[in-house]
Amino acid sequence: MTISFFIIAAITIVGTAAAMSLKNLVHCVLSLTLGLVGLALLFLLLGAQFVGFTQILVYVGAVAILAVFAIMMTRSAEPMTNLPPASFRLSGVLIAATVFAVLAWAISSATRSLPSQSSQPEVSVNQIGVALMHQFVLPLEVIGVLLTAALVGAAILAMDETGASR
Amino acid sequence: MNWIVRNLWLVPVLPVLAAGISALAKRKSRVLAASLAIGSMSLSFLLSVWAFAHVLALRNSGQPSLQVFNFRWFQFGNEWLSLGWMLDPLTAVMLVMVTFVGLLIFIYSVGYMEHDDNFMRFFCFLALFAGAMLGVIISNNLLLLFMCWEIVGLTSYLLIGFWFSNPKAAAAGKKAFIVTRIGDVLFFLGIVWLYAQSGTLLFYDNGAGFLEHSAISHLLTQTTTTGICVATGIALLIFCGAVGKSGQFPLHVWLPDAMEGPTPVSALIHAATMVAAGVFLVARVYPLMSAHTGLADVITTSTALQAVTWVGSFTALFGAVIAVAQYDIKRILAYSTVSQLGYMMMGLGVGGVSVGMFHLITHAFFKSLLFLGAGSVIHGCSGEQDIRKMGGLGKLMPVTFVTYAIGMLALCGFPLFFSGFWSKDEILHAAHTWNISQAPFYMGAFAALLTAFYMSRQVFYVFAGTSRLAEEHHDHAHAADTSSHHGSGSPHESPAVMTVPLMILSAFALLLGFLGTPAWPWFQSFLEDAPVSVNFGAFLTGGMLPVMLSSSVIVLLGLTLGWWFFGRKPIESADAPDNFGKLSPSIFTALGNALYFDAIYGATFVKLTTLLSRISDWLDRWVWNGAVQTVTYTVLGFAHLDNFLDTNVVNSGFDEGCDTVSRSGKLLSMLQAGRIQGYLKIVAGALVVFTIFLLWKAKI
Amino acid sequence: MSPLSGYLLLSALLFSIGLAGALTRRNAILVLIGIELMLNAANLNFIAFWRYGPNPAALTGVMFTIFSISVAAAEAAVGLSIILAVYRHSKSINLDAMNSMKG
Amino acid sequence: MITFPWISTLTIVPVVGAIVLLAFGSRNKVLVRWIALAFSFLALVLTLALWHQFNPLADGYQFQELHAWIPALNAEYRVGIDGLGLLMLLLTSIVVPIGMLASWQIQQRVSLYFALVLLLQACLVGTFTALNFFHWFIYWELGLIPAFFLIKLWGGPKSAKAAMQFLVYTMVGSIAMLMSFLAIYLATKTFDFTELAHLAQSGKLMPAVVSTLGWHLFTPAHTAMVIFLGVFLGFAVKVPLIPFHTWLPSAYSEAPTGTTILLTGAMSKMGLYGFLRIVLPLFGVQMQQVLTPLLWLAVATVVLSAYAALAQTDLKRIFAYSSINHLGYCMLGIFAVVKFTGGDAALTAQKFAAMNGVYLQMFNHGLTAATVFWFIAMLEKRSGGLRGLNDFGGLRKAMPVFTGLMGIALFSSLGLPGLNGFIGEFLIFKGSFPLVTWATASSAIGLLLTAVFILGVLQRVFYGPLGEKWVHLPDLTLGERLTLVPLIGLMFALGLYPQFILGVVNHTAIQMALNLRNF
Repeated sequence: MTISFFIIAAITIVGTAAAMSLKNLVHCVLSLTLGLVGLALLFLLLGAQFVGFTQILVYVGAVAILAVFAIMMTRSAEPMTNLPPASFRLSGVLIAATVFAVLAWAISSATRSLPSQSSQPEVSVNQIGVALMHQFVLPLEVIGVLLTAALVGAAILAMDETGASR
Repeated sequence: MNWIVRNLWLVPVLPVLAAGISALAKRKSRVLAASLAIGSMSLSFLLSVWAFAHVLALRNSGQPSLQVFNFRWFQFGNEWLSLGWMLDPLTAVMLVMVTFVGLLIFIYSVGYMEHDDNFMRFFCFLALFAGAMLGVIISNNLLLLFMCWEIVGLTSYLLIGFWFSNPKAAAAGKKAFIVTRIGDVLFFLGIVWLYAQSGTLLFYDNGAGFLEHSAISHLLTQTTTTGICVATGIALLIFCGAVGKSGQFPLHVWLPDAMEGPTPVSALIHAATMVAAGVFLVARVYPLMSAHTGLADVITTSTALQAVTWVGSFTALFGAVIAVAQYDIKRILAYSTVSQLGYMMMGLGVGGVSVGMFHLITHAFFKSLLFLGAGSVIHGCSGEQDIRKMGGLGKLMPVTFVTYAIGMLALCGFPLFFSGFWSKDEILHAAHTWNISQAPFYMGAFAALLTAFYMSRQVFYVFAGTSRLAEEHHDHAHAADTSSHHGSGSPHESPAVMTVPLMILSAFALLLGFLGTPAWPWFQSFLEDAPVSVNFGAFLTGGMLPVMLSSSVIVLLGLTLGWWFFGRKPIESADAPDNFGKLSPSIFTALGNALYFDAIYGATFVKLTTLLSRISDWLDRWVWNGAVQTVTYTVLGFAHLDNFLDTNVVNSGFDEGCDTVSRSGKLLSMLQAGRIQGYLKIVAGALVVFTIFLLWKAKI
Repeated sequence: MSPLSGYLLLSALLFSIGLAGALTRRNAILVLIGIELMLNAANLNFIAFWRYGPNPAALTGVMFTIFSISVAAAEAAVGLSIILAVYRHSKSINLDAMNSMKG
Repeated sequence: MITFPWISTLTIVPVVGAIVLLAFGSRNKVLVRWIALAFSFLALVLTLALWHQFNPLADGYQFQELHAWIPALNAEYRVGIDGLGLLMLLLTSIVVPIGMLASWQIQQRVSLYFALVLLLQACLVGTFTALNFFHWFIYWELGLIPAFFLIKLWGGPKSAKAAMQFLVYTMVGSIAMLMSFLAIYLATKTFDFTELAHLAQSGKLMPAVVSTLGWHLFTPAHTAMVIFLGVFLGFAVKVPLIPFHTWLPSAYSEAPTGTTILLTGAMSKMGLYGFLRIVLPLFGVQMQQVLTPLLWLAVATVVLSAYAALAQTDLKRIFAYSSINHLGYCMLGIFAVVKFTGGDAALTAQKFAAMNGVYLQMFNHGLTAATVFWFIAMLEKRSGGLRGLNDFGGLRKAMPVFTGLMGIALFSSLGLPGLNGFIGEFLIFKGSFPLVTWATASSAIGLLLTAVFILGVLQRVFYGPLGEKWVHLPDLTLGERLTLVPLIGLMFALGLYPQFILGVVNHTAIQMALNLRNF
């Protein structure tokens, strides 16, 4: 377990925790992007460079920005006025903590049977491209259709009602 | 089969016809009623005399004196029930006696009842009674006899209760009918049993009748499961009928109460004819009664006849004993009749038909004479019946006194001249020669003594001494006898229409005895169908003389005793105690109340019947009805139970079910509260549960 | 503790942080971000198992992650446009207000 | 061969009368009554015509009519009469006019009352002439309905309860009977009385019934006995026998007197007729097996009802118990006839006597009881509804003719010779004495008790001092006397010459008794 893993992990955790708990939404999104970058680094650490860079492209580049747009358009940038009641927030955190505890317990009890392949598998984008075109061609097509549908749906949904109606 | 036998049915039918016409007649005329009754009675009397003459002629010409005429009544199954009538010496004698005495009494009662407003109804019932009585006499079929027997019972009920507004008379009538009905029911069972055994109820049917030898011998051979010979059983049952009708010992209680009826009724029915019907019945079925399995020649009386003798002798004694202590003039005569009937039964038992019947005939005359005499006494004393309130009538009513004295002497059996002596002597003689036991003879003799005693007591009370007829007596109007109110206060002689019958009857009371004296026993031979011859030696033979002497001594002793107690110094005031009674007051009062038999019967049988009736009524109301009620209530109970179950269990159960469903529905809908995070939490919860479950599963 | 269990623990932690965020915040956008985060945790898992799995050459893990990322992106786009439509309609993106689907 | 359907017309005439009355409505009460009377007289004329044409010596049934009705069920409409049937028809056609005359003073719903009476007559005629169980049972049940309403609507204070008890009691009995007959029908597929009688005589009836029922827990004898008891219960309730009679006193005393006349005169004879027509030929063997208990029932009916009559104070209840007593004698006669005598000629002759006695007693009791209740009705009318024994006293002074005629009727019911009551009782006693000696001897007590309670009535109502409030009681009117004369005349005629009836019914009695003989 390398020291770098611990540093990146810490960064990701701090970023995500801050994203979830800050009052100002913009700050949340920014800390979220930090977390996501941490994640990408983890992918790289694990040897999946292509995935790491996709992560940065998609999440950091697009999703975060999209979130900021959404925040701006819904005028929820001003600081949060009233927080939800303590009991509500507490129950949420509590349930999340139980979920984490159960998962951790599951992971720790299952370590014996987990495979421990320590060698770094070499994977190149070429292999990924070939796999996409051969083995995973159907999912690729489906993803294409899905993305276009999402694109059209998002556009219609976000379109200004009044324009369409005139 | 000459005219009279074929038309003998006219004798009973004429009076019945007269009764019918007077009942239906619209106009209430006394003359019509009286003339109809007396006319029909005299016609019957003439026919009876003709029949008597016919029988005499037959006897003289040696032909069988029994003639029968049967006819078919109705058919059931393949056999016909046939009825009929017969003419034989017994019938002839009874016919003449009944019609003659009846005629005299009819004439007498015209005078006696002249002031009574129900005059017509009285004569209608009297005529009906005479018809029924004559029917009993001539019938040749036990069933026809029983039918007329019951109608006789009905008319006696109607006549006793003639003055129905007087509750005592109504009760007496009812009592008479019921007590005689007890005897009649047993008689009826006897008839039915006889019919079952012998197949016919005809007395004589040229060989097939049940009184004829073949049927009798058949009956003798049969014995019931309990061992009594059938002939005896039937005879005893028939005798029960006679006991009921003739007022013998157990069923005698109705006769004294029957004195509530008008005096002519008592004379006709309760002295001469009806009560004699019982004796006549025993005489009529004598062949059956006397049938016994013993050797024909030895006169060993059959058990039935022994029973008749014992009952008869006991009743004779019993009646005489009670008569001594009576105060009502008619009750004395009633008990005397009970006693005399006991004599007749004893005569039949020990001596056979002729002995019993001779006494019956003579008794009919002098007893009706006495009753009519008593009637004229009551008529004279305007309704007074208590001998203590009379006295000194001998001088005031000479004719009644003389005739009454003759009747009294005949009844006591005063030696030689009076008919009672000869007939009673026959019975005592027969009792004396009875080979079973001498007890009846002694009881008969003692009864004769008592008879002389109480009759002399009565005569001295009524006719001797000074008149105790106190003045206040006049306003004390006896409810029933208000008819005889005359202007003059003191008692007086009755009118001719009443005294003439008295004289005729007294003549007969004297002369009739000579018909059956031992010297010239014409009457007995007439009945026995035996040739008759005058022989004065008969007195000496067969112990006849000592019996005659002893009975005369007894009678004289009785009379002197009577004179000693009552003739010497008759009581002065009405409420003075009876001279004889003073000797032993307690016994005297007991006898006065007829040894409390009425009270005994009342306490036992009457109470038992009312108790049983109350039980059966209770049984009806509670037990059977109770069963039905319980059934209905159980059914109703089930109905309510079912209703309860239905409403509470089934119905509410279903409602509960619906409520729970709707409540749980409401509960579940709370989950869809619209808060998205709520859903997410639930999903997270589910995730946690599942992972735990999976891990748990994996670990095992 | 093997490196794989470390990554797994990390992804579990990230997943529960995303869940906590989704459960506690009332702003729809932030809930969306939380969900995005949970998706990323899952991707981390894929890659970790791919890396330490028995047959890394099969590329399944990587392929799966790629597809998952593209789907997540599509989902984020549609989600945000829905939020905009809701905002335009009810002027508020407070999650409690959106309960018209209540039972 | 087209012969005039006498019996069907006789059944229909009262029904037509009822319809005419109902249609007529109750505008004019007097006219309604006369029309009703006219119809019942028409029925009487028809019955007399039947009586005239009836051939007393012919065997079997006469004036027969046979029409298919429900071929599937083998239920034909078959009617016919023999001596017994004719006698009962005559009785009904005499009793119904008396019943009508006795209810002359009914005021409310007059047309309905008389319509129901006529319907009841139709059912009675039907019951006495039907020869097929199917429509016999219909008449039997139908008869209950008019009787129920007659008691209920015009009865006394507690008439509803009495009517209900009457209906339910008889209904239970009839259901038991129906069950048994269904069992028989299952086995023999026929409802016809004559066929069933032949089967029973040849001894094939009961085995067939037992085999079809196939009750395993009962032996064949017990099954047959159960069937018999079902039918017996149906008729025992109707006659009635002692344990099943509690409906009778309350029904008779609560019903209007006109209806009581119908009940006691004709309806009580349905039970006896049922015994003679159905139970005797079909269940002879079973009856012989349980003869002693049956005899105990008959003796109990005779004696207990007589005792109960003594304890009553209401005139109607006294004569209700008295009719139970008289019917008890008929039951004694019937059970005596059943006794097995193995063809002994003498005893068979006794059976003929007993059977004739039962017929005569049925007719005489019907006539006498109807007349007595009619007198009670007249007494009730005069005294304004009073009929207790203690309410009257010394009426003879006020109403001599009434007392005379009622006296005759009472003495006839007492069984005085010379009147009609005696001959019937004599024949029953003569017939049953040799057959069932102990039963006959013990029921002789009944004769004595009848005398006691009837004389009790005479003494407490007619004799004794006249109560002051009855001084001005009106005696019989000419109309009443005219109607009573034929009845009293009939009593005397039958008493003196019973061959009028015996001539007609004797042959039937022989046939019935013989039919029992050969097993």
